[in-house]
Amino acid sequence: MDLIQNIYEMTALGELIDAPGTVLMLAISFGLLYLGIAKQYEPLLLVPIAFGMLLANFPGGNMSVLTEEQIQGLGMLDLAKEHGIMNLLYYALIKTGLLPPLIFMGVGALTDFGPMLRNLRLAFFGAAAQIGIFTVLFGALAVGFDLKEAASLGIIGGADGPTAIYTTIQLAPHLLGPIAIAAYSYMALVPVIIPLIVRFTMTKQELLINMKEQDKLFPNKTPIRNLRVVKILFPIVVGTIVALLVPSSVPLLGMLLFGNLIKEAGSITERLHKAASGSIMNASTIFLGLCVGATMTSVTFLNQQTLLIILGGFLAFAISIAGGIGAVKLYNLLSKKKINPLIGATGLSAVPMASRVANEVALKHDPSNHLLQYAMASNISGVIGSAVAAGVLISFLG
Amino acid sequence: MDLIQNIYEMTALGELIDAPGTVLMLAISFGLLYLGIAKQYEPLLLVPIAFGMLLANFPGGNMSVLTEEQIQGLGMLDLAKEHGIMNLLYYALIKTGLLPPLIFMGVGALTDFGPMLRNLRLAFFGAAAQIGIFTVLFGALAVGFDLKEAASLGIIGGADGPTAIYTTIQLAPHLLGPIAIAAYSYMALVPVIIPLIVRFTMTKQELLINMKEQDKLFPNKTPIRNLRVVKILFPIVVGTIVALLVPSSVPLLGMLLFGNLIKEAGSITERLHKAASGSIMNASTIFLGLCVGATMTSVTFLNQQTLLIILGGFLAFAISIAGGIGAVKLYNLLSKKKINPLIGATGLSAVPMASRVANEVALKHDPSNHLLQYAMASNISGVIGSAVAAGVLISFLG
Amino acid sequence: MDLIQNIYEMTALGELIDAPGTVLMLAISFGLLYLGIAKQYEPLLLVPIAFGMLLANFPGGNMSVLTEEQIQGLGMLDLAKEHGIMNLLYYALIKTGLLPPLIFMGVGALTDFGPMLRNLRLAFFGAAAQIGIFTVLFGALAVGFDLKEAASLGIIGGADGPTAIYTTIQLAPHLLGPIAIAAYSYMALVPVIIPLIVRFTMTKQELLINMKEQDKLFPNKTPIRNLRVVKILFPIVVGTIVALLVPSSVPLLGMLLFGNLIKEAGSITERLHKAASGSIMNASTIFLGLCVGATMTSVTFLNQQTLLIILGGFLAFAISIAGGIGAVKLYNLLSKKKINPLIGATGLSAVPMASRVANEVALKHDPSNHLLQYAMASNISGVIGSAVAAGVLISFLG
Amino acid sequence: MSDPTSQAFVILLVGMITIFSILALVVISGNVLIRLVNRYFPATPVRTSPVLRKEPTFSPSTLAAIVATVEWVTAGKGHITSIQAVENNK
Amino acid sequence: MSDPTSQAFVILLVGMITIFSILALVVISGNVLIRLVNRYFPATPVRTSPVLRKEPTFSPSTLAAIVATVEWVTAGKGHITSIQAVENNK
Amino acid sequence: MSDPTSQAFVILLVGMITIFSILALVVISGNVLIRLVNRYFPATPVRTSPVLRKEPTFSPSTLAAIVATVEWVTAGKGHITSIQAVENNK
Ligand code: NA
Ligand code: NA
Ligand code: NA
Repeated sequence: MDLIQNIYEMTALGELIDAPGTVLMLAISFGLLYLGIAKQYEPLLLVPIAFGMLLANFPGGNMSVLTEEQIQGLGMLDLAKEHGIMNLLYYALIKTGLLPPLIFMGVGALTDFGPMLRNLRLAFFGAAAQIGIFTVLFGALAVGFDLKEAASLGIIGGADGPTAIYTTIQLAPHLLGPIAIAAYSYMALVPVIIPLIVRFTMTKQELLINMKEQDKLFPNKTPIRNLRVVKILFPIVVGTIVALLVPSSVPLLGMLLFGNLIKEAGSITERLHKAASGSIMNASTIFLGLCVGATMTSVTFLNQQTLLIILGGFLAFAISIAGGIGAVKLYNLLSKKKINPLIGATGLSAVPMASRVANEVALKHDPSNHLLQYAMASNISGVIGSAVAAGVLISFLG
Repeated sequence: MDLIQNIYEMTALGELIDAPGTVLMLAISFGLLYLGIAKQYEPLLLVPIAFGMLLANFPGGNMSVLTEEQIQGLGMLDLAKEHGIMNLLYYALIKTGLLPPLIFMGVGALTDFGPMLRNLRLAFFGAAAQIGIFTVLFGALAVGFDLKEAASLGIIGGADGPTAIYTTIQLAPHLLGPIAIAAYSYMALVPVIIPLIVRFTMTKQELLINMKEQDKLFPNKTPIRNLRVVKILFPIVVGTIVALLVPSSVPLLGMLLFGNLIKEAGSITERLHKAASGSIMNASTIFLGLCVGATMTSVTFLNQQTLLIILGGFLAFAISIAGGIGAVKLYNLLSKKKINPLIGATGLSAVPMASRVANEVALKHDPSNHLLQYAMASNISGVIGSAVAAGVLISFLG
Repeated sequence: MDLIQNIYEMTALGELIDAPGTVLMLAISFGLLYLGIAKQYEPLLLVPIAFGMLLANFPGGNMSVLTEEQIQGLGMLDLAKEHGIMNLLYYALIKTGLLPPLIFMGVGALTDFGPMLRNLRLAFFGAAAQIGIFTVLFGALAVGFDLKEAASLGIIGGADGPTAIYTTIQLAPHLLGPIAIAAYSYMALVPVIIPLIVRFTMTKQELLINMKEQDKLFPNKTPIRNLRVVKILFPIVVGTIVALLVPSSVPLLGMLLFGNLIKEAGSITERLHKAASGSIMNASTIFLGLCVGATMTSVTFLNQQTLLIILGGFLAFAISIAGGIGAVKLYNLLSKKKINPLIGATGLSAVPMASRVANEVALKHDPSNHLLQYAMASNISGVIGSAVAAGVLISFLG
Repeated sequence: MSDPTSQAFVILLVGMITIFSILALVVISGNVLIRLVNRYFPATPVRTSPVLRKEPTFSPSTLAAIVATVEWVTAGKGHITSIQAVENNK
Repeated sequence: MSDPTSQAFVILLVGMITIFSILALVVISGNVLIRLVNRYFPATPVRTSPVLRKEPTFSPSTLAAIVATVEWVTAGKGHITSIQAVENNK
Repeated sequence: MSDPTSQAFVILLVGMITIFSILALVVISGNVLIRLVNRYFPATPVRTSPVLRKEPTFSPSTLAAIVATVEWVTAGKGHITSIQAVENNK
């Protein structure tokens, strides 16, 4: 009898029976694994998040992330000893805000600003498509979130994973799990969301606007005679502007532009580029995913807030896309040279998926209307846009 | 005169004369380097361990790991300042229990569960071959180890380096050096130990049992129609079972199965797989090896306990192998379809060396008796077996 | 009005106006980026240093490294929360002295001791060419540096980046920025400095000394029959000697020799070699560069000390080169077999640039006088020489 | 609670029972898994890519066109702008 | 300072104004940059290496000779002794 | 102990003596090493693998058979199950 008691106490069965929510959490993590692996929704993040969630929801495993109140006063060594490696990784790498900037360095090292430089004007629409971030603020306040939580919810509308996570760590770390999942899920759902919003906001005529023909009708772009030099100077110049005007976005944008600089500097910094876009970024992605997943236990996840975040996140996405489309329509009212409003839709970011989807939508209406390279311009600028938005939010509320 | 005094004080010569044991430690580290490089005994671990030992045994170098009592109360920064980078690495990465799970993630990312899935039944013998872990407990208690130390000694019989190190960190960190060396040395000596035990426990007739012929005589395995899907679901299912029943083994097995999942998920998580099996695992191996080596100074290493650990480790290995063989013999008594007891011998793990050796032994007696793929089944399941054993030990004694 | 006030407070414009030195710092970082990218002066270090400097000089970005007094008492988590990720990285990786040894491990993993082993005698001149380190001490004391600062300044004459940084971290961390920049800049300027010193110290006749002909005239070298075994044993033997005599140089030289050992051990430790020379080294270089750059704000950098360090660093380089040349001249007085004094000039290290330059200079005077392989011998030994010098300085003053 | 030796005996029993139970469960659930997969996801014969299923939004030909365009835009740099580039570049 | 909703309104205004300003500056400075580069660094037609300019101390032929010698000395190991090896090994 | 300048003088002396001694020892021990290796491990003429000596347990042909079998079992995935795979996969 004693022996069986011993065995039973060692297992997590007792805890499972006490906390039936855990079973639901397991089901959710299985669902996320299905979405990540079978449906290929942002698998690089959703698979680690889902597995981290799976591991975290067996209490005896010591693999769930505790709140700052629960670990208060512990140094790193004691933290690991008492609460295991997930808390060590979370508090050393995530809570300190380290990994999102490191991942942004990798994103920068993989980003080609070429399409944006070739159609710089379109970058402007990366601003309009951040409107969802701020409008959702009001709704979130109305349903009971406080301002910091509302801002973290709104940033989902920036359609940029590391930015959303970085902002949430600074403003409302207790919501990290649902916000990360909403952000990555909706980014993966961009092939569904953009066509949906487009159907309600764009006319057939607008969908047929052909960017290349407009370029031929109104040729006014400055040709770039030495793209390599421009690409090297661009991150330095942008870095200086951003650092001057929104210093609080520097940890994100500064690292993005540094990553881009060591890419564009070419073979002389190839070693650094390899580390930034390879080992550092990949390891950071693993640890970020596992730790974000490990923050979600039934206590922290199974509540009304999570549902509201899922709903609010969708609204933020939808409003951002509509905002981008609206801005192009406004421009078209004032200009002879027309722009396809799909270029505005891609301004929310979700690079490069949004551009592909916009291109796809355009081709459906006119098989010769390839606007991918134009879409990439506003698409990439949307990354800068939401990082600036994050900087503003953190600067006001952090 | 003063100048010479100055020079003399700077060198480690004085300390060498005061502590003649150091010379012996140098000799041991040279010996380990010889085994690692010339004899190729687990060089990936033994070379860093030996070099860490070499560096640690010159007191002025500040490269030896101190006990927790000696560093008590120091934060990471002060620890590095006062006691050097080896203590920083040891207390940040090893003592926190971080590196063994990270290495296990890499092991999982390199493990193919295919052979085990094709002969699932044989996985059962990975359980029997853990018996050495627990039987050595009694002997260790008898010669004066306390229960935690005895458990750390016993886990050597699990024939799995990261598992042994993880368990020892949790239960008896002061024995980390000798236990790690014993574990890796005996794993390297598997080509000697398995034939030795086989000679005393198996008959010629048993050695000639041909698994493929038995398979033809008694065909009853379910064919696998979609190996890829099974391989993706397997780590998730196993992870859930283990987490439910032995949560304390989750840091090890959870990471192993996560590593395996990102391998089997294919190209969509290729970046994560590359990091887990490449940069993270390799860097972890370097730091683990150097730090384990740096724990061994003449004071901590040159004593009777070390000799008893070397002896007890061998016994644990031997009993585990014999246990696996015995379990197969028992099975053969009850079943018409016979299994070659070498399949039991490989259950202790030491993947994939043990399987190769078992195959080699079988081929010596019958050049057509290729049983490698069968041996791999129990061999891989032995990794799970010893990680579960570690979980039980930590749960009871940790 | 309020809105504009809000925006203005968020920007760094106010701070810029208050601290006009910041504008100069931006100009300096642009200059360093120009040197690093366009002029290819040590781009792997200068580009991250310059970008780190750029990011650090916008106060609101929280990206500049603070002094130990300013962060006193904070643990890692609070440090990151209050002072951002650069301070976290700096205090966790740089201030603890961790990264220079890790980079040295990578340097060792990329170093081939072959040329040195083939001309071991020439290694001796790697000692003479460290004289600049110590002679500059006196000048530095004379202009007002204290002894620790003077030693950090002097070590620039060792012409080895990680060694200079490691020593400065231990002795005078407040001077880290200018010393790192001076060290890497002068290493990049070796193609200018060596010919300059050679012009003032060597005769035409000396420049024409042909090493290969001397080898034919006085053949006395022991042939190496098994280079592979020698190369494996060499780092072990040298490690033992150094650890015994200058234990304080072990963190640097021990890691260098460990890196070399896992290179020479061949395929059995290939995984470790890959990590040491790849992901670990490259990531360390990025973080070292960014953090060193982030230590330089107008307050810490724009002062007389920086100018004196720039000047003193040049003197240290020049004296080291002249010392190496002088030692060869002295040798030539006593020996029939002559050595080209350029071999002495390369003893300061700056591997392998110095060797290439020396070879270039020799070829200019005699197009058949290829002395590259001879130069590499003293060149590599100069790395050991300056690391030993660092050990002596730290042992006396640390 | 008790003397070390009897505690060791309890550990021996609990340990071996647990290991056998876990591996038994692994064997059983593995077999169930194989049968379920055999029934519901039988072999998909010709398949070069290891990925389970493609995002259905893009037809292969369109995808090829997009990839080609992207390569042209980025002057053949291969990886385009973000993590997701990996997805369709295989 | 004020109630959350009006604070949210300020954030909305400041946020969108800032984003528009920053991206406007990015567009403007990008265009200025392109014009400046077009004027002062016009295209360098034939160029295989992505590096801006080579260290002028070495003539290409000498460089080739050095590299060949180094490879001979190091028995074709490729990377020679230090970080700098990368510079001339491209 | 003493004024900085005279301390600097001691450091100069100790430093240069130490560096010379160390490098002298490196030169001497290196030469001894070369002679010892020449005597006890003279050149092993034809050798493509950089590894000193193979684990003697496996004959090369058997090894090839094993490797082939493993590759077959794992459907040519190359790396098999663990770190040790590297050893014989070179
Ligand atoms: Na965005
Ligand atoms: Na085992
Ligand atoms: Na030097």
